[in-house]
Amino acid sequence: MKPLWKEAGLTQKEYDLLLQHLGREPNPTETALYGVMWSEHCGYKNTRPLFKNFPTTGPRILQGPGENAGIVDIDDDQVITFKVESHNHPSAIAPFQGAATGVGGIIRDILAMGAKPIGVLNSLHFATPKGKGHTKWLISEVIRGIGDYGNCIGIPTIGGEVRFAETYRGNPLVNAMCVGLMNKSEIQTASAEGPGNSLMIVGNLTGRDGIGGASFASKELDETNQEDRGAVQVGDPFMEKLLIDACLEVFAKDFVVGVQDMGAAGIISSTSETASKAGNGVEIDVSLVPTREAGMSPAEIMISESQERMLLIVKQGREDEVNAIFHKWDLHAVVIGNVTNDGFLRVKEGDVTVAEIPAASLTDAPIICRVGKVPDYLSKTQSFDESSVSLPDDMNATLQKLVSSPNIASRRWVYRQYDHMVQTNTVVRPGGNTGVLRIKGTQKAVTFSTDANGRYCYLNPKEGSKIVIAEAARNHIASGALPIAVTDGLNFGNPEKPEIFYQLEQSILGISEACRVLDTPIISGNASLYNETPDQGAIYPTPVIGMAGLIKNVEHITTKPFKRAGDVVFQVGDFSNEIGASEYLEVIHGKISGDVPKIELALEKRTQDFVLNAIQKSIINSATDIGDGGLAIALTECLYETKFGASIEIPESSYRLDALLFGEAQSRFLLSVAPDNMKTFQSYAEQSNIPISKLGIVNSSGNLRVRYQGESVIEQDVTTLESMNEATFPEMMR
Amino acid sequence: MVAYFGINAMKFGVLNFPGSNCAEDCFHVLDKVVNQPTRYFWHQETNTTDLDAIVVPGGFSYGDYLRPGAIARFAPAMDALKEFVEKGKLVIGICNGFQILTEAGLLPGSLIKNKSVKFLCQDQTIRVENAKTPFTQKFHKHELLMTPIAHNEGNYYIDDEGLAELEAHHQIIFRYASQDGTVDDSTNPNGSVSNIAGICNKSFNVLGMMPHPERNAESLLGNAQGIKVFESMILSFTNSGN
Amino acid sequence: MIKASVTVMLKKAIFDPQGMAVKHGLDSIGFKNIDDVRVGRQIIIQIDSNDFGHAEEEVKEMCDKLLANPVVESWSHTLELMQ
Amino acid sequence: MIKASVTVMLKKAIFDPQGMAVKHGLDSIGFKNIDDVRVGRQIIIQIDSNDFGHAEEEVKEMCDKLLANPVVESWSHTLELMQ
Ligand SMILES: Nc1ncnc2c1ncn2[C@@H]1O[C@H](COP(=O)(O)OP(=O)(O)O)[C@@H](O)[C@H]1O
Ligand SMILES: [Mg+2]
Repeated sequence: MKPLWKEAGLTQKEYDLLLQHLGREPNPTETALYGVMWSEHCGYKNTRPLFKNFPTTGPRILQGPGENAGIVDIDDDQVITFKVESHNHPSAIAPFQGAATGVGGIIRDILAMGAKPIGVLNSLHFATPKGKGHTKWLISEVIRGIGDYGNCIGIPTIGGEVRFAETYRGNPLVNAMCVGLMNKSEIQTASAEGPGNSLMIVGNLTGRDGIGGASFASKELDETNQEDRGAVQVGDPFMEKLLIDACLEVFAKDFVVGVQDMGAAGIISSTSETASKAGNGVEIDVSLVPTREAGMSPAEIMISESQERMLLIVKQGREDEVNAIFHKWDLHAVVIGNVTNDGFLRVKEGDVTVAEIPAASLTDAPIICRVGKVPDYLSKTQSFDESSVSLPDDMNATLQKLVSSPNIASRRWVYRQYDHMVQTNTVVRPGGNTGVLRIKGTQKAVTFSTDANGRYCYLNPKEGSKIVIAEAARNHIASGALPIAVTDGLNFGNPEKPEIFYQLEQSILGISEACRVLDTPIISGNASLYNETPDQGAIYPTPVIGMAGLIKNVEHITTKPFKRAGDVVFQVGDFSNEIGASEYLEVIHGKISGDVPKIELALEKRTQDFVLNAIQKSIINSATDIGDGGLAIALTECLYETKFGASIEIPESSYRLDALLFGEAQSRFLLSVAPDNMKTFQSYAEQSNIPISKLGIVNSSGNLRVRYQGESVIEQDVTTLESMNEATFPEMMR
Repeated sequence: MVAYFGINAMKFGVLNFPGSNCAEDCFHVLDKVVNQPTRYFWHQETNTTDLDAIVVPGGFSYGDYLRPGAIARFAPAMDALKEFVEKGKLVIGICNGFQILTEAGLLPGSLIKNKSVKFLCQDQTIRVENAKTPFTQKFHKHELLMTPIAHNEGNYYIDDEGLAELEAHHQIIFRYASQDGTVDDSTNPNGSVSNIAGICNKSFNVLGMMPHPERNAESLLGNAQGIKVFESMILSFTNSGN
Repeated sequence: MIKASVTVMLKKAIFDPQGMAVKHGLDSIGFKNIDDVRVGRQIIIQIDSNDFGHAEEEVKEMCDKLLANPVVESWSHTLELMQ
Repeated sequence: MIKASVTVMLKKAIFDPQGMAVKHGLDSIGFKNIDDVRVGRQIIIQIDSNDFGHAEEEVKEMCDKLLANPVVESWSHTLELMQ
């Protein structure tokens, strides 16, 4: 028989360390508590050493990683707080419930900061559905789950992404991000201050559901996990809505000194984290915890992941007042223990002590230092010869195919299932460059996005990751916002494999460098490792980047669609001859290969500053970045939902035509400018030393015409392109 | 009657159930956009004497568990609301509010699952069918407005007899339409009988509608056409000599 | 303890979008011989009582008041003793 | 024609928030003696066949493939002949 500590997922080395911490043998309850707290999901054993690279400070950053979410100053005494979180494994086996509880979980992190949640986003990665099978069901259930939770709770889903690649067939990615808004004075911390203060549990009853969720997330998915059913729970958005309303009402009083949501590993994790943060201890009596079922063991109560619960650390003597407020919302708030000054986490069942552990040892999981190894596939993909790819005969057909390909097609089918307008702040809805929320009572707006590009990061973990950050920032710039901070969701395979660890390490280095240059510090994040299946191996390395931006004056909000016939269309940035790693290469030529386009971060930053300044000078009528599918796709996107057309002439060059049309050269934007402002714009570009090209004119023809070297290369009716773009999802999901 | 900014203003109550997540949005429009004195009317409350009109907002009262509006209708505030209606005062139910009013029997018919079986959130053109009500007098007949919808159960059902009665009494207030004003199956987003988006009771002091006029009451959010619903209510209050 | 099983369905005359969606789903995975599908709710209630007569009345009242909307739904129920 | 009645419920070990809310609702309108409520789906399928053995198999397949998610839900069914 396996020793208990092995059952609990600990290694021999970890067990030895545990013995040192305790100075004795642990009892079974203690072993179980260490097991969950030292799992990858709670302990970040593999990733913590790498996080040192992240830039996490800046003049606007009031809180970096380490709290439930980071905090960014947005002036006028207001702050925003946000974080991304994964729920990949639960969503793989119970997509509706898994996705719903993923949304619920990240909302509680934001609530725990003291903020009112004002928006949610999501980043979803699937394989394309084949026929009527499992994948189609999975996609529709995940989306229904996200919608169901967000809609019911009344937080708008203002953005996100859905990306497709075969690599996610057995292991889809479901990441959710939540954003909150509050005044500086309202910030809460996850800290158990003040010995004698009470620990109160609020919200749902504690049940056996979700036991072992944290360690479940730290395993590869295989057949036997299908039995890990306890790890799946049903979300209760109504309860969470009450929890938000009640908590915000309590926070407004001066009763609470610390708050922590109960996510992975429930009570044990929230109590030990708050205790060790404050350098205090806690004593909990499990018999006081309101449970849903009889006969739960102390360990079960401590590690249960029942949803919609929070831990409040309440000033001694204020417990009744706190309870009265919760009662008004049909909830209870129950004292389950108190803060002590001896640094121990002591669990009692009535009078009997069942566990006694130094609190700090639980939250300080032993770090594992690994060494990476360059994966073999890279030498093959990097030596890919672009000249072996022949030019398509018909660029019109190529454009049509791209417009309707799953990664480029309209996502309306998805976001119309999400209430994206509740709270009446959504100025730019899903489908734009970013989700834009006005802030009532001010002139300000904030912008949010999630971005990932698994294929780029697979083909070049470091440079690909830089591009994901740069691309995210471009979306904010195009919206008229200054990018201010980042949250990262690291979705990777099994880090115990050196090739995977290499991807992880390189990706983090790339992210760090890009965030440093673009001045977008990392304020929070999440890591989901072990995204592998026995059949398919590891997923693409997929860092998901959640970004926030700030618009000081709502008049600067800028959107994609062309606004007026006669406006002049400009490309900011240079063309290149690259087609490697592009959407075009995959969709049209069936090749996932080559290197990612070159990115020069200093140029990127200068280009972004230039575009934002031009927008703030009010001389830009529309703006978008040039990304997946290149210039041609960007042009189509500026024409959708308008009655306009455009007549475009691509400047002479020595580059391949497919690279000019569909290549993904970096650091580019597509803008339209009123004729009256053209001179100002051009001279401003010259002053700033930023390359721009005048591409053509917006007209009212309803056609997209592109010419190169005197010849028509694209001539398309916009209505046709738009209906193809809109048809893909409804057809795929029918 | 309350004096507000020097004029006689209409005092609004926004009925707040647990889970009514559009209550704040309605409050914002009433308080900040049309500048009327406004307060929340808590589901446990029963005193409406200070109120001139009540908004039953959208959202998911009691999570919409079981059936939208099913549990909400038993709240103490609902008895008070019925008396309020009997006194002839104005009540508007938006989205979940509409569902609650039908469950409570204050409006005929019922709202069932959308034809598509999916939640639907989008801009939607609606056509004003009756511009002579206290809720629509600032519109003209057949005026088109682009008003967001966001619902799972917005498919209005009433039997043929009930429909004939609604028609006979001009109780159909809004219908789903296309941008050029066509009203037919192709412009019906959710399967509602006769494209119905909003109806009144026989005495025209209770309106229920699925679209959200509070979401298009400010031009920054798209358009401000929805504001006329609230302005109509205020106008009718002023005209009634208050 | 009595277990009441209440089934609430949309009235026959009313088009059932959920039923339609399930029928379509079944059809698309190869079940072609299906004439009609209707989807309703099943509510299982444990009543702390052993008096069937009383339970029967209570369940009727629950259905009329809360569990079903008589405008669009009909309901049926069964009672059984639990151990 | 065979009528299949399928009941899909959340598994016993899984918390059912809907059932909880209905229990509260019933409580608030005066039904105090209720121990537990669970809410599930009832799916009524008309199968164009008179072969019970075959229908039985089909229904099982429908449940496993489409009507229930075995990770969180369990199902039961009855068949009866329709006239
Ligand atoms: N990839 C990452 N980048 C930056 N910060 C991270 C990352 N992963 C985790 N963190 C930070 O580590 C802390 C613990 O994360 P997590 O366990 O996910 O928090 P919670 O339990 O609140 O959900 C948080 O402050 C989080 O922001
Ligand atoms: Mg947390």
